[in-house]
Amino acid sequence: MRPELVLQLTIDGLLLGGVFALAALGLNVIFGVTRIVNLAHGNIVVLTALSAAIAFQRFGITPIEGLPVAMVGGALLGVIIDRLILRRLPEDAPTAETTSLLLTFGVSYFLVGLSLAIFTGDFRSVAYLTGSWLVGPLSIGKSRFLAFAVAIVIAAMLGVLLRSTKIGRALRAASQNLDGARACGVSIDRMRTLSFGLGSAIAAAAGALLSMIYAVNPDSGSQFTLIAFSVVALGGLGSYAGALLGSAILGLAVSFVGFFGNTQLGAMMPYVVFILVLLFRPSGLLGKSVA
Amino acid sequence: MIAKRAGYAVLALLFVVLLLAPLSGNGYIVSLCYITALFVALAYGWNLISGYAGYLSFGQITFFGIGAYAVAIGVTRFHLPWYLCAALGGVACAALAVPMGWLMLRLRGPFFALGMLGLAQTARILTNLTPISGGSEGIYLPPGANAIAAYYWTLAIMVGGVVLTAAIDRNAFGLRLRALREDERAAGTLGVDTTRSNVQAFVLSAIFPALLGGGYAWYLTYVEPNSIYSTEIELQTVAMAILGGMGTLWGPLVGGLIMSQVSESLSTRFPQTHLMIFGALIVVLLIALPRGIVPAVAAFLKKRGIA
Amino acid sequence: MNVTSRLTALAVCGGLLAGVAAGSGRAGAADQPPIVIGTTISQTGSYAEDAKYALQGYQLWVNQQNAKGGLLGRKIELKYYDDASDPATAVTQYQKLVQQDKVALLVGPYSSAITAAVANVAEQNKMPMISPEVSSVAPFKRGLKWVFQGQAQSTRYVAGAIDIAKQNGYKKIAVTGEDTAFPRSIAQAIPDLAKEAGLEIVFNELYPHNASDYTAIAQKIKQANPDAVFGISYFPDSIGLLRALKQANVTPKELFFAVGPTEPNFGKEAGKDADGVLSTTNWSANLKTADNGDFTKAFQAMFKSNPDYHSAANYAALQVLAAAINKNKSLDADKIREFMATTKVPTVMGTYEVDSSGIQVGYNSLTLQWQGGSQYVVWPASYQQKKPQLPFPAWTR
Amino acid sequence: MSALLEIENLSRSFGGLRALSDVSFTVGEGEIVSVIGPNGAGKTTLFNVISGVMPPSAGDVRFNGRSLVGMPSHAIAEAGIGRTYQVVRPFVRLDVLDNVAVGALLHERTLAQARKAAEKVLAMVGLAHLAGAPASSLTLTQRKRLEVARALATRPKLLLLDEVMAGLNPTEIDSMCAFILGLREHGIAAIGAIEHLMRVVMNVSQRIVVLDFGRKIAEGTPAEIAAHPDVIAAYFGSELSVG
Repeated sequence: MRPELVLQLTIDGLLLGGVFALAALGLNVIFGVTRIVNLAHGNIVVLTALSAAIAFQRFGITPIEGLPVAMVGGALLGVIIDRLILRRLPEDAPTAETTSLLLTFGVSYFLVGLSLAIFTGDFRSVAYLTGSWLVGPLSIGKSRFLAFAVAIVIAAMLGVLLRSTKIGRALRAASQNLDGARACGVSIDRMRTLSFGLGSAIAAAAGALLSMIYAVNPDSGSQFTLIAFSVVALGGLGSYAGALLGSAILGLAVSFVGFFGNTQLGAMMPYVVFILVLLFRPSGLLGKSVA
Repeated sequence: MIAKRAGYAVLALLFVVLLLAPLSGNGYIVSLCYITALFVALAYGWNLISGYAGYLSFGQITFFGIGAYAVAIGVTRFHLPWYLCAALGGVACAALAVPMGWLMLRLRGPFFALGMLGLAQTARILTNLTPISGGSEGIYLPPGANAIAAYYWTLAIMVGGVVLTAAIDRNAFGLRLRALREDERAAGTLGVDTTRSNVQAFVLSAIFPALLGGGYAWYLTYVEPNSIYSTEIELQTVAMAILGGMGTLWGPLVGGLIMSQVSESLSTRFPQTHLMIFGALIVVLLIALPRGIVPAVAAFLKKRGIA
Repeated sequence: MNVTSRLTALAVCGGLLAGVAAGSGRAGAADQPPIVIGTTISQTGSYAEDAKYALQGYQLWVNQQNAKGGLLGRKIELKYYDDASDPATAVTQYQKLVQQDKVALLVGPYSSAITAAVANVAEQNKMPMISPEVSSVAPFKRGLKWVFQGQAQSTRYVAGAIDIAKQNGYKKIAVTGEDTAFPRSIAQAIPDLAKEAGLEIVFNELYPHNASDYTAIAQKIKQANPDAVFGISYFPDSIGLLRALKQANVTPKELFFAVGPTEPNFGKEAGKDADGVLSTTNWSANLKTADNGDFTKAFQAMFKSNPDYHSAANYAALQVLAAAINKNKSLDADKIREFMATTKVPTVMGTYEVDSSGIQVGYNSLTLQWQGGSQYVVWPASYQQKKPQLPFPAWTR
Repeated sequence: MSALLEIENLSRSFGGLRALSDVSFTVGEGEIVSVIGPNGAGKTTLFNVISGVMPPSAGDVRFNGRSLVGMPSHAIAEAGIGRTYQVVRPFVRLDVLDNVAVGALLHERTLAQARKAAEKVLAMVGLAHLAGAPASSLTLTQRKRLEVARALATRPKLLLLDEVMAGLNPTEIDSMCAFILGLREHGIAAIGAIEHLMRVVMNVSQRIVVLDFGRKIAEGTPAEIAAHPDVIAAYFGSELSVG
């Protein structure tokens, strides 16, 4: 086996991991604080990707230029979903988890329908930064590299935000111990809304960047949700370094298994790794154990 | 008391109508009844693991797929009668569900739900890769008047679902499951073998989709991984059981009857926007009646002193 | 949104009741009720993208024919439901069309998988049905009597790409594609065709439906170092594969994607990278087939876009149906079936002709190439609009 | 003859924190032992380990001479150890009778038989009149009783009572004391974990084990404990001043 091939597969895997990480970071923020698996997460990614494609094709706005607008839009959507829908959920302890899961399932259906009504069922993508830099025998995809870099920047910014700001500390408190945080005067309601806004803004950023890598249509959302959740489970809840590590492992698994085994087995990796990790290390690689 | 009697009368009438529906000779009515019975029966199966044992599953379609392939392969490759293959598929899934349940039930809450979803995706890809399944080309079954036989098969399983659930409502196993759903740790301390009861529920709940998948293959006359391991079928089933009322005897029936009609009407009347409306409907109903329709109606009747 | 969704839900419930009430009072207005033709179309779900073009083909023909006075002096109405790309839903809807809506005639839905399921409805009700969107021959090999293939067989899709490789002396071919029924039926035909042409298959692996990534496939193809890459792909995976090949800097001399790039959208989504890509169609605007010029012009006028081969095949299916009705001067199912099974009919697709199993033998495939932002027929030579430009240009063009 | 329950060098740590450290003591048949110690002394961890909710980090628990380590909690219940939880959590969507019937199922085959057995237990704890009520409608006192009833329904030889007195008023405490003393007549041994309420401890227990920061600092009869200098320093001092 030639070393440059292994290196190339490693680069491919890591860059793919960057793509996975983008989809996962926002979900991690939301799940960490609210313990809600937002099944509509992938739909927000796709909705933004489709908007980015239209913005590029109609008005020549590149996804990078549109990134701030996309993030504001995503944040708004997240806040709306929380305030208008999830907030209405009666605090009925035994079924709250199930009901919230089902609510986001309804929201996800709705967003698929909405995207279909706006964008039709066409697959769209942005033909921008599609090439790669050639370094000797190696090739590094431009848009993937960008997605990878943005994922790391977002993870780092989240780290700083959570550690060094007042809001961040409140968010962390809320994600670690709801009752404790409430006792310390943190408004859980506000933290929930904030986490939905923040998480959805990141999902929107992911969508804008992914539009340069994949062609998506309104039905593509659930794939991103599932991959994002695999990454979160693998890396550990609430751990942003874990999310990066988890996506890197998944990316490498898809890349190497796909190459040396079979692409179909490679495509199975996110699910298989997800189940195995949960069975043998339920708290994820870097997560704290959940009582 | 009056309400209860009225309820049983409606049920009896419904059953007679369903039983006699094929006599109309109208293929559309048979199809509609088939789809309704299919989803109601699927919802009863799902209700056992998710409603009674409290483990929300998004992956029961795995067993549905295995059942469908049991019939497709058995009929075309081994020339066995389809119902025998469907029954064998049920037995195979029951056996498979024991180790699978033992493993998967160690996951909790959303992890179990999405773990099962991942399992279904894995099963789909593995089916693609297995030569005997015909891979992505699928398997064509002999065409003919299969719908009526598949319908009665499905109807029988649906009735079986009602009877089994009614029995569980009244027996020791059911009480153990309900205790587990409320508080697994406390139930364990009270002597409930949590793993065993959960695995039993998982196995029972796997048999339903397995048997139904067999009928589905016969009904459709064509199986192919993407339309058999269908996330859509899975999620619709879940939505129906939840809207009717999880962990209740009549929830799957009521939810399935209502939702399959609503979903059908929506898709024919609003081809462009029906998904949006369906999604909104789920959200609104969940907010208004978080425990589902059946418990809400029961509470309403109780308040009025009717039941 | 919450309040509105509550209102929407209420409106829906009201609407349903109103619809039921209205439905009963509609019939019997004219002395000659319209001839209703029933079908389903995947307006949502995984087939939605291509199915749209298919529906437009039906709609255009119905419009044109009504402008000419309809059939047998009656207007024509197309009744269609969204089958959501789900075969079981489609079966119910075909039953509804037959039993409830009492449609006079059926035409096929989109995709092989759905046709395979609804064929049984046509068979049981003894209603002849041309299915223009089934290119796999497998469904016909189980003895269907009432269903006919209205699309070119899938094995013919690659003939041009193979011939072009042979003419240019490209020896080594890499084959990949989506592992679903239709691409697989094409991919399976390639080894034999390649052998006949003296070409060598150096790589052959399919990726799953909804594949999350194509990087590994691109790397494998790169390692196999082929002269030509054949991707048997739909639209989204054509884009995904194209980008992955570009990013991995795979540089084949011939790049062929079976059907994805045929869609006019491909140029928009792929940008400059589209140039040089070969693809297959079963129809082109410059075919000298029956009414082809009119068809293209009318299509552009009605939908403000160009038709693709799905539109043409669906249009052609109704051309054959109309020929059958006009010939027999009736809607008699047996006579129409007999006509469809035995008669050659000139259509926009070519000459409709089926063998004893109902498999299409008259229609053929053409090979297209994107050149300067548009597609041109490059094969066969008899229909050539432009000469194929080969080899495929370097990515750093 | 060996004791009913033997706890030997039992330890349990969470991360770096040792919640239970090298604890040993025994309980004889029909004996009532109190484990006392301030909040966080390790009483609940001790119960969790004995009842199989969590495994010990080191040490052994033997019941009738058989080691319980590694057994799932339902098997421990089957062996004859019942327990209540400090934070009472009835199965809220079941009625009171069925809450108890869950425990009775351990020895009864059918639901009807289990319900009949549960009725008897409910009569014992004075909740018979509430059998049909939803568990969610009970008051705290009633929930405490229900918790005990559920555990009794498993027909234990040893009952682990985690803070059953907490939150009760003096009359209720007296009747609970009488109830616990009555257990002896049924041949049931008990370990009660109690934080305060020295009066109760002194009256009810035959022996007392004192835990502090996960260690056993004393063991003996009520009289011995009351005179133990370490206990007075670590525990009674504050208790007496609080009153």
